[in-house]
Amino acid sequence: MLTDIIEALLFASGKGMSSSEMYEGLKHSYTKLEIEKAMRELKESYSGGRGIILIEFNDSYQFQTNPDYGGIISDMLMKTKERELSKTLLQVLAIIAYKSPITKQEIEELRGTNSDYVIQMLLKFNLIEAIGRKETLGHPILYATSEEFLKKFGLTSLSELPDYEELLYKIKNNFDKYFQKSDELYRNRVIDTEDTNQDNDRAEAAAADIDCEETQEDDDMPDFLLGEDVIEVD
Amino acid sequence: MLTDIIEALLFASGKGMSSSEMYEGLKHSYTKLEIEKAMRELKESYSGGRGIILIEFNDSYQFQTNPDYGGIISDMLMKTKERELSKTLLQVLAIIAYKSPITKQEIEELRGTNSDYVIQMLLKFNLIEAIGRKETLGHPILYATSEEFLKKFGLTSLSELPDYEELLYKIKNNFDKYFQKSDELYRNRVIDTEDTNQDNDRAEAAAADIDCEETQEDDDMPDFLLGEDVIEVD
Amino acid sequence: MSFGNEESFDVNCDVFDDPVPIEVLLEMCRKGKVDIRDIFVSDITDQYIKYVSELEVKDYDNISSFILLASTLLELKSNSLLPKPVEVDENELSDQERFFLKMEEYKLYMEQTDKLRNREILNRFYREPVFAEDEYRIIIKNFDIDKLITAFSSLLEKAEFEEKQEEPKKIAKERFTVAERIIELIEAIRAFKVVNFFSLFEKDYTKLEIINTFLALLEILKQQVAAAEQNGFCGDITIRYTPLTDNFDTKAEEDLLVDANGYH
Repeated sequence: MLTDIIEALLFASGKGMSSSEMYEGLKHSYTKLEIEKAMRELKESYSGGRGIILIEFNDSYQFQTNPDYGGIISDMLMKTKERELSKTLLQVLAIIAYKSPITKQEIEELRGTNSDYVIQMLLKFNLIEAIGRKETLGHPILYATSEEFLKKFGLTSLSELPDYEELLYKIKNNFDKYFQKSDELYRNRVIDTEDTNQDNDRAEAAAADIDCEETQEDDDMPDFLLGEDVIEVD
Repeated sequence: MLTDIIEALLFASGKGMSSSEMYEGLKHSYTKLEIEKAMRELKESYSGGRGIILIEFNDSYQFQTNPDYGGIISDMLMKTKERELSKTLLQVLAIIAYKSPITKQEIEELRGTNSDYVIQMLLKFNLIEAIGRKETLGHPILYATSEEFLKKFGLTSLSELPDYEELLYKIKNNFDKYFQKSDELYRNRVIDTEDTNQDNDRAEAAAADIDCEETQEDDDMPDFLLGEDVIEVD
Repeated sequence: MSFGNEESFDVNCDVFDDPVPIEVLLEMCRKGKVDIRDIFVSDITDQYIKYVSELEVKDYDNISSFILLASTLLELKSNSLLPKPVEVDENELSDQERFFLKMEEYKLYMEQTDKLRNREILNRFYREPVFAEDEYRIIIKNFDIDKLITAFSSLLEKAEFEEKQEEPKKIAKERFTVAERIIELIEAIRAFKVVNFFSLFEKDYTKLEIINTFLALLEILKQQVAAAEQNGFCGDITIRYTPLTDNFDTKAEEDLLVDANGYH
């Protein structure tokens, strides 16, 4: 049965699997329509109060434990419980989620303070990722939220973010005005993905790049941020 | 619901979990009887043709993918690497192509080195297959190239191999002298196909047979490395 | 089991969790019920400057960003008290307008942060993928009949050469490389389950062969295909197959296939 096969695939995959991947692998035996129908059935049966649920994000599917039992599971299987994200991390995450793709410098301009540490932490937690470089002087890295972000906040896509349309409209029509340097609106940006290594660990690549970027930018930075080193995470 | 909690626990745990571990973690809220009942229910629902099944071993429970879908799962999820056939594999393949049907021991005598691994690889790649057993002491398996071999090399039959007649002539004249032990010409061999299981996965059967054969031959061999000392092909 | 994240969130993030200057300012507006655009007709600027002057100096970089905002506030406030210049470029925003927009935008993000907090899911668990990152299937490509023939011819030539040799000569060359020895050894260990080290040599063994075999044995132990124990000082070494940890296949395949590189 197709639902059984997909159930086995998703279970074995561990990671999220998109319906197009699924289709690609099964197209010799099943039609796209059949696959979609089976996915819906599977999602239906893995829902509600069950211990395993099937979550959907960015048109990908993945099995996950029901968060309702998260407490009891970590009590029994883990040494520690997961803690909430700190306020600062969540704040910057919100900025990136609504304004992405965005560079570190733009985040810093908005926050009025150095944001290396926060960006590194978010990269480390896999909640954001480097998705390319801005086509501007110095080619700074552009960040956006990751699939892990969607999963952590139970979103199937960014458009499910609270007040998404409304905020996007405001950002485009009001707030982008004060950003003299932002020559283009965020959503319509030309992204140069060529020299971002997508295959390697993005977080690490980006983290390493932060250093380089910083050296380049040193000249443009206010004095008090000059030569600012990356803050050590202990 | 207790079955939901256990479902979540087993899923998150990954490894097996015993009912006593389960009991230890849940005893504040549930009785042993209730837990055992829930386990039975869960086992019942994860059975049959489903993609995920709940297996029990040594009083431990574990989710695993249904082995029935093992093939499709590894095809779709396992990464692949492309390689060219190595010189070693090509040589053994050529020996088999030109001299088939041929036994492992004959290949080893020709090459002067243990060829178990190479033969297993060629079987695994489906380029050769066991076509029967030689009517001689120990009934060793006879190998020949497969349909897959012809397809991959773009041949319609073995006689399309370049200079087949000439090469064969050379082989007869050189190798049969060299091959003092070979009592018959290859092409005129009596093949006993009866006890080769053609229905099962040939590669696996043959691979398994290699082990048996080796054990059989052990008595005749002063050392398992016999045949090592002829020539090195390089 | 895998956590939602490879990194658990159990890291002390609170160290850098002090509010940034703009957040302090927005909080003052909220508490004083002052609209952002009325900020310069209120006493928020004074409040903020007082706050900054009383800040405990923990971190100079942090302090400087507070001071920067304070000076911006003072400058904008003093400008707002002066009569406005008559001519302003239509397309250029005034510094004050730019400041308001930024404050308003930040305020919006702060509100969204609270909404995101409500959606945050803790303690999600996923399964590890069945196939590890370093596992792979090998697909053979580029089947070339010429290579097949060349490989075979080289074998033929070698055999003819052997044929011509009247007396078999002692071959000084090592009879096997470490890589070959590893594969042979693994085959032997898998077949016999227990193998003695001394039995791995024939009567005419050379020093190099012992070294190669020993190196091969070390590699096998490292790969956890087998376990070894020595029977007393200078005694034979018993090599025991450990099937549970044997994951040599893919690596050995790779080794065997790698020798394609020398062949063109």
